[in-house]
Amino acid sequence: MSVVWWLTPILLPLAVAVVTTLRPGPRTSWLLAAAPVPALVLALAGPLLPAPALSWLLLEPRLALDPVGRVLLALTAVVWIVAGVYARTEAEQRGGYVEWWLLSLSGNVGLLLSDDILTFYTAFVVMTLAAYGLVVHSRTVEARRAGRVYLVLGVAGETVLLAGLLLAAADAPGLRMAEVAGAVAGSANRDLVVALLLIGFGIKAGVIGLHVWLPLAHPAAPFAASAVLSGAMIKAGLVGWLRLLPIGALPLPGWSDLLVVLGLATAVVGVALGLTQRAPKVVLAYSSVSQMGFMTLLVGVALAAPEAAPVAVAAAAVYALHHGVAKAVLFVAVGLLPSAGGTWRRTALLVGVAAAGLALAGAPLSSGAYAKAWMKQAIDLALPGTSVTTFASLAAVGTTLLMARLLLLLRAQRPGAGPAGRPTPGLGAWLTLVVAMATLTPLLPPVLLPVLATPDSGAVVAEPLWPLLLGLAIAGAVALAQRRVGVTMPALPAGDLVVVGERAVAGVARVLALLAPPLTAALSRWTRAVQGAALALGRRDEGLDRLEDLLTRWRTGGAMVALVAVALVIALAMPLL
Amino acid sequence: MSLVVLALPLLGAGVVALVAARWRSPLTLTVLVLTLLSGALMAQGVGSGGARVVTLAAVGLPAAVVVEDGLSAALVLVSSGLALATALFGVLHRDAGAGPPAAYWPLSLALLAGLHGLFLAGDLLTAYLWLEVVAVAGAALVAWRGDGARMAAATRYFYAELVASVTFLAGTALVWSATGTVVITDLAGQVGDSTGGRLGLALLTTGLLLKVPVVPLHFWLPAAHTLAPSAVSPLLSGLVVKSAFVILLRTWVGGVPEVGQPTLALLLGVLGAVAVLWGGLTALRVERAKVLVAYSTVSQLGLLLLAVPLAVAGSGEAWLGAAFHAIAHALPKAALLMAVALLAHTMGGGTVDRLTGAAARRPVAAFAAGLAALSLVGLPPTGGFVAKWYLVVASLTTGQWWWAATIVAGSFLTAAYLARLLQRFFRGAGRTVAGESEPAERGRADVVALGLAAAGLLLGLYPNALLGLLDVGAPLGVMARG
Amino acid sequence: MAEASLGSLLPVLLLLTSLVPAAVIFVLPEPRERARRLVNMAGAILKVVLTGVLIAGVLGGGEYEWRRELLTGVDLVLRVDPIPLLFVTLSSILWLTTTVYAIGYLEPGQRRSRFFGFFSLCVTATIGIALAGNLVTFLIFYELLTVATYPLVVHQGDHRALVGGRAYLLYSVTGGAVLLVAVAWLHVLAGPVEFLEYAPLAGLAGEHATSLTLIFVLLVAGLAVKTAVVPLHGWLPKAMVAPAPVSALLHAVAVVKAGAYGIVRVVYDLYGLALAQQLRLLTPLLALAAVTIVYGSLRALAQDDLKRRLAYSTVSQLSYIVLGVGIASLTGVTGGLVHLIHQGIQKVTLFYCAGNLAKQLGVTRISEMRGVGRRMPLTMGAFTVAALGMIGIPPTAGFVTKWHLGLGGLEAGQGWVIWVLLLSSVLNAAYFLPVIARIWFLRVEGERPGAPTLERDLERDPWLVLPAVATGLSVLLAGLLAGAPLSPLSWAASIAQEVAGS
Amino acid sequence: MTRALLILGGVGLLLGVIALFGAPGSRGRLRGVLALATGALLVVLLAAPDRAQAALTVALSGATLAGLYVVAQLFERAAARKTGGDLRLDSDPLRRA
Repeated sequence: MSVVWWLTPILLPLAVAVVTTLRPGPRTSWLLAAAPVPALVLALAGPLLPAPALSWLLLEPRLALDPVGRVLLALTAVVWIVAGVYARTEAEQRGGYVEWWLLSLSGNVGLLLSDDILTFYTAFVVMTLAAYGLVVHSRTVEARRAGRVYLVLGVAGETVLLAGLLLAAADAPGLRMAEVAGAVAGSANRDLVVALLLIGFGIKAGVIGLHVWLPLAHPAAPFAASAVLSGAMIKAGLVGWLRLLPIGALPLPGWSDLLVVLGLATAVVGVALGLTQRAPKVVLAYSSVSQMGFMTLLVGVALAAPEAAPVAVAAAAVYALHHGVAKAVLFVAVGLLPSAGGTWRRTALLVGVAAAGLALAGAPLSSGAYAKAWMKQAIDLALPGTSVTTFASLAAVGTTLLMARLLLLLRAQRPGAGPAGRPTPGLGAWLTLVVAMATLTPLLPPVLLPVLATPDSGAVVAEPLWPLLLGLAIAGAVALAQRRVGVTMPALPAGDLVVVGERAVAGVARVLALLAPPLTAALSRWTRAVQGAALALGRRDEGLDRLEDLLTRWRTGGAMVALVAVALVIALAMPLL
Repeated sequence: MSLVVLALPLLGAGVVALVAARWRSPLTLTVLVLTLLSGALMAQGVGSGGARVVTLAAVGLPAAVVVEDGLSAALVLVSSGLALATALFGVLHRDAGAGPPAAYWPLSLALLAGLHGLFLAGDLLTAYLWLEVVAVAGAALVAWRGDGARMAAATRYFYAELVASVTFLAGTALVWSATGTVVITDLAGQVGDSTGGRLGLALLTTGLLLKVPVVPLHFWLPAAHTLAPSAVSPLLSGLVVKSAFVILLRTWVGGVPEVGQPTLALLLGVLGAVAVLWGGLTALRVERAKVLVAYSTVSQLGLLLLAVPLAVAGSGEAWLGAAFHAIAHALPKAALLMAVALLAHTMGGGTVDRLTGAAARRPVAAFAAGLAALSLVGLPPTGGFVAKWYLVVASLTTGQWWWAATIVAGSFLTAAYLARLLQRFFRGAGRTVAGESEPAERGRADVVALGLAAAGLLLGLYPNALLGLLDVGAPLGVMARG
Repeated sequence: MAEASLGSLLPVLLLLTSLVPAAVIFVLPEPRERARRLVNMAGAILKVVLTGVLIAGVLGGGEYEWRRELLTGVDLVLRVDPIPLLFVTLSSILWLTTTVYAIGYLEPGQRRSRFFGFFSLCVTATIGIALAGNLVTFLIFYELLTVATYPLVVHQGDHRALVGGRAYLLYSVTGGAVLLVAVAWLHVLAGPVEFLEYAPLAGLAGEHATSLTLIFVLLVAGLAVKTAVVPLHGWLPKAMVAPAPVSALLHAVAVVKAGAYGIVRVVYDLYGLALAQQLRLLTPLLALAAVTIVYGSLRALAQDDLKRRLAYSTVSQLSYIVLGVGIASLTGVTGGLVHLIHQGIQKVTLFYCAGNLAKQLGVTRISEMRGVGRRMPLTMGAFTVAALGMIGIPPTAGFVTKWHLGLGGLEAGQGWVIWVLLLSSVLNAAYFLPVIARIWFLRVEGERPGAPTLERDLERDPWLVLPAVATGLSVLLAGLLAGAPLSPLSWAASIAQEVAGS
Repeated sequence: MTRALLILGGVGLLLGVIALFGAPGSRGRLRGVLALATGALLVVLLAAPDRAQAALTVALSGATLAGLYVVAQLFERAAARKTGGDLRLDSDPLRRA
């Protein structure tokens, strides 16, 4: 029974994939939304039954679900269910979209449930590769370019990650996450392993510098896929850090400072780059990058002081929950807006966007406020007296600005620009998501994460107020300036650094192209020479032929007889002399 | 038993010569079968009863000795078997439209008698007599119904054999005067440092080297073996070339190894190595398939000669390797010659290029040629491999690793020129063209060639019987110690 | 003669199950297709059944040895030890699938009697190599394999095939000659040496250290030719002119595996890990393998012809096994041994699919593979799984090998091995992922998204599709069920325990 | 005395070889064969350790050598008939075929 309980969340999507492949069409595409349900049930009900021992499968996989895991699993399930509803249009098209969608889901759920590094790594890789199918679904040139960048960085990330896991596992007594994390703390090449894990998961989490694939992938993918990508999948990077970094074992001042700085930088730069963009989806992508910065910050905080670790980890999980749901709401809304015909549908969507934007900015009583309150708790606990909280609120100002810009961009969009001829999906699922956004973050943590003290009302209402107001004020000022003076933001290409990256890769490829031919030519010349020499024996060679001709002549025969006789006489006479 | 093996073919030759042409081939075949049986009996006798030396003392003449040891028994058995197969081949394969002429039958029996005589010869004088018989019979067989070129080749062959025999006789006489005996085994320790004896040995060896032949005395072989009719060349390439070598081996390894140490052994080794490489190189370049096979014989004989320096240095494996190689080369070489003759007949031309795509046109003969090639190169699991194994082990045990290198180089060259031949068979033989114009031919003669090639393979799979036999009476027994 | 108990007859029977069909098929005239198909399938199935009996027997502690004196002091020995059984199982199963595939692949008029005759001979040689109890028996079957493979490589009979055949022969005969000298020298030095007593040479290290090292160099050089280790790999890409079934079985499993298997036997069962380390033989072996792994992948990157790219990837992947042999730790040994099986099933699948592509769609170049995924979903599905296995993406079999080799390298203190493995998997990704992307995500020219696929009957012939899908599935199962008792991994682990169990 | 005869025999052998290989026509070659035969006989005569055995061996080898001479003549005549005129032996028959 426990096998069914634990394995259905992972295996159901695969079963559904088989069904939808054999019987494509509207009748089976609703299963897309049903597939994540068991995961939600497991998240909410929690590990009622003990994890099964599956000695046959892979290499003794073990499953486990701690409170942090449950929060993230709940987030993942909710986001995948709602996105599933809106993914049906793509699902009915040919091109294997359904299989990649469900495979990614199964990988996403699998990595949250796995408790040993091999199952975790397997699920992580399966999710990454399957998501490629979602990114390139539209088969346009931009989609293929986005897919290529996504894949290159994805494979690089996995390879670096595998190196880290191998090095960690070499010293670890077993393959379980806790054992490996413990071993990393004490191992000789700890810094190398930590660096590798940071980079490996950093690519997935979109840390600044490694984030370039996000702004390309989101606009290219269908909106439901972007929702899932931003809402659930990039959280896998966070999960990896929380589970595998030696959090709580011993303070790692060096690494925690680096992460804190990186987190803040990502948050600020993410917003800055976002402001320069025109396409709503790209803006949202940069907003995701910046929000992930906060979670990176929290991981840094957790590494700073062991005693603050549990709070920081819980805070990070809750922040992920808040951001995931809010971002999903935004992506779905942005996706539905173009095809939203009726005025009240448009206004409802715009109001929803505004609500989510406020939540992200941390408006009082919103999920953002709660998440930020807990974040501040963790920061004050681990790094008392530092100016980290002020920087965090500054970033919140940036987010408010970004959300305001998003609203302006969406209002400017002409309705009816979306793909016509397809029945407009109902808003029901989206509305439930909005409700979930409002309720989940405040309610779920106290139930699931007792470690977090319920924030006092002041922290939730008063403190987040000033960044919000400041942000709105700046937004208003800029909007006025724009209408009168017409100054517009400089437009940066989406994915900024990637253009530089691509040129660099092209350069390397050209150098290789220059270098390779002479190298291979030299080598093949050598092998041909060897073979040539061997075969040269077979070619007609006048010199040898003439010699043989001479040898077989009658007179030379006679001479040779005499010669050999003399040689033999000498050879026999030698010992006598 | 050995006398029966000698008498049967000799008398047979006489009788067949008298009988009318129509009865000659069946009569010869029966004589050959009988000889084979008596050879088998002798081999069985030697195998169980051990080596025997029979001395036929005739008044006034130095004692004539017949050695019935493993080597002679094995060679007698193989030669009678091969002669039978070649005779069968002659009957089955209408070379130029007609079977072998009437003279073929008595001459082949005479040749066989001569060969047996040489294998069994224990003393130099008898050896000289049988050398004469082989010379005359061989040359006559080559010359039958020949055109100008074949007659020239036969004459050159005969004169070369004549010079060899005469020098051998002179050498024998000198050795006889120096040591007082002509029996090879009694020579041991007799020659010492007497100049006459050593001069005699030099002349004697020159004669043998001309007969084997060894490069540079190989001038007569390519023409003789190539232009000889297809029912004769297997005998020449397979057996006749080995007969002189047996005498050489018995003299220098059984008789007077101490005299040959180390300079003469080295000289013979060098001559052998030159033969291996030169034969191989030339075979790579010649145009006609039979010439390629002839030079392959020159190369393989060089390999045989390599065993002399090894055996003289006291390695039992060398004697075994040489003896085994003599046999393991005869069967596949004969098979290859027969197969090439058949293929040339089907493809209408003897040059290597004409044989393109032969695998499709005459698969059984092509397969026999392939199988024979494996033995000649010495690839396992054929008999050639066993011989090569013993020669390499011998050269490594006696520390003369350079002979091992020559053997490996030789087999590499053999692989190269035989691959050149075999590769032609596969060209264009990939796909059967819809209406197959020339249907694949299958003659009974192909089966003879395949049988001989398979015998070469069998030698590789079950070498123990032959190895045991060869070791009986070997100067430095291996099996006893092995 | 060994007493003719069943125990000693099984190994010979195993050989006969492919030797007898070879003889029969040679005689069968070309048009007798049904009879030939029957003989082929019977031989293949019987061999698998016999292997099953052997596995059960060995698990039950049975001893299977057939011995006959061949040369003075040297026996022809066929012994079923754990490592041979591993290789025999791989060969017999893959021979069954490849026979099915070849029956489907070869059309009438392609001289199939000759083809299947030599095909069965090759498998006989492979089984002989696997079961060889001492170096001489190994050498005999090793050379028989060269001889039996040549006619298959030149089967088409056109110029390209002959050039490929000539290159193959040149390398293999040289390798064989070098091996012969080494075996003879070892025989002279150490007398008759058998594989079974796990490192019988250990005692000789004292006074014969230099000659033992030299013999090792010669042995590995002779074997490296067939393992296509750089710089002796030149023949493998050229031999890709052979028909697909030949490339599949011979150049992915039998021929190249014989070399790698030989190295495994020489290092583990002849020299033994302790002696090999004492003579410091393993590090150069590791270096050679590392160079080949990277070089093979680099050259594969530049090939547009699919089979040549697969050939270079074989060159690289084979050296994973040599790498495993070089790493003298328990997990490293397991990694090397298990890759013996994984590389086989993965590469065979790739070659089946390449063959199907060439036969059904006439596609041989990667640039022509746009959107073939939807036109041949089953075959391309198997191709994708196998390609992911080559890269080492979990949960395929390739990942299990990469994990064990990496971990083994660390255990043996050769940390740099990880970077070689990872560089190679990145390179593998670089030349396999674009192919997979091209298969599934690029549209066939002129086809609107969502339009139904062109032809449905491309995968109607079960003889062609079944083997590809079966081996493709086995790649997935060997990875997923790696923990199962009879899985390749646990089998390799138990052998490693014996070989390197410290 | 015997030493002188031995040297004479050796000279005979040498002359025979030179004539056989050097002579352009068949008559020269046949004369070479004769020289060889006599040289060899002389050596055999002198080599025999005692008189009794010498006589018989000389007779026996003499007979064989005479036989060889006759066969040589047969070959020359047959070759002359086939090639129409004196047989040229110098170049390798393979080249002609």
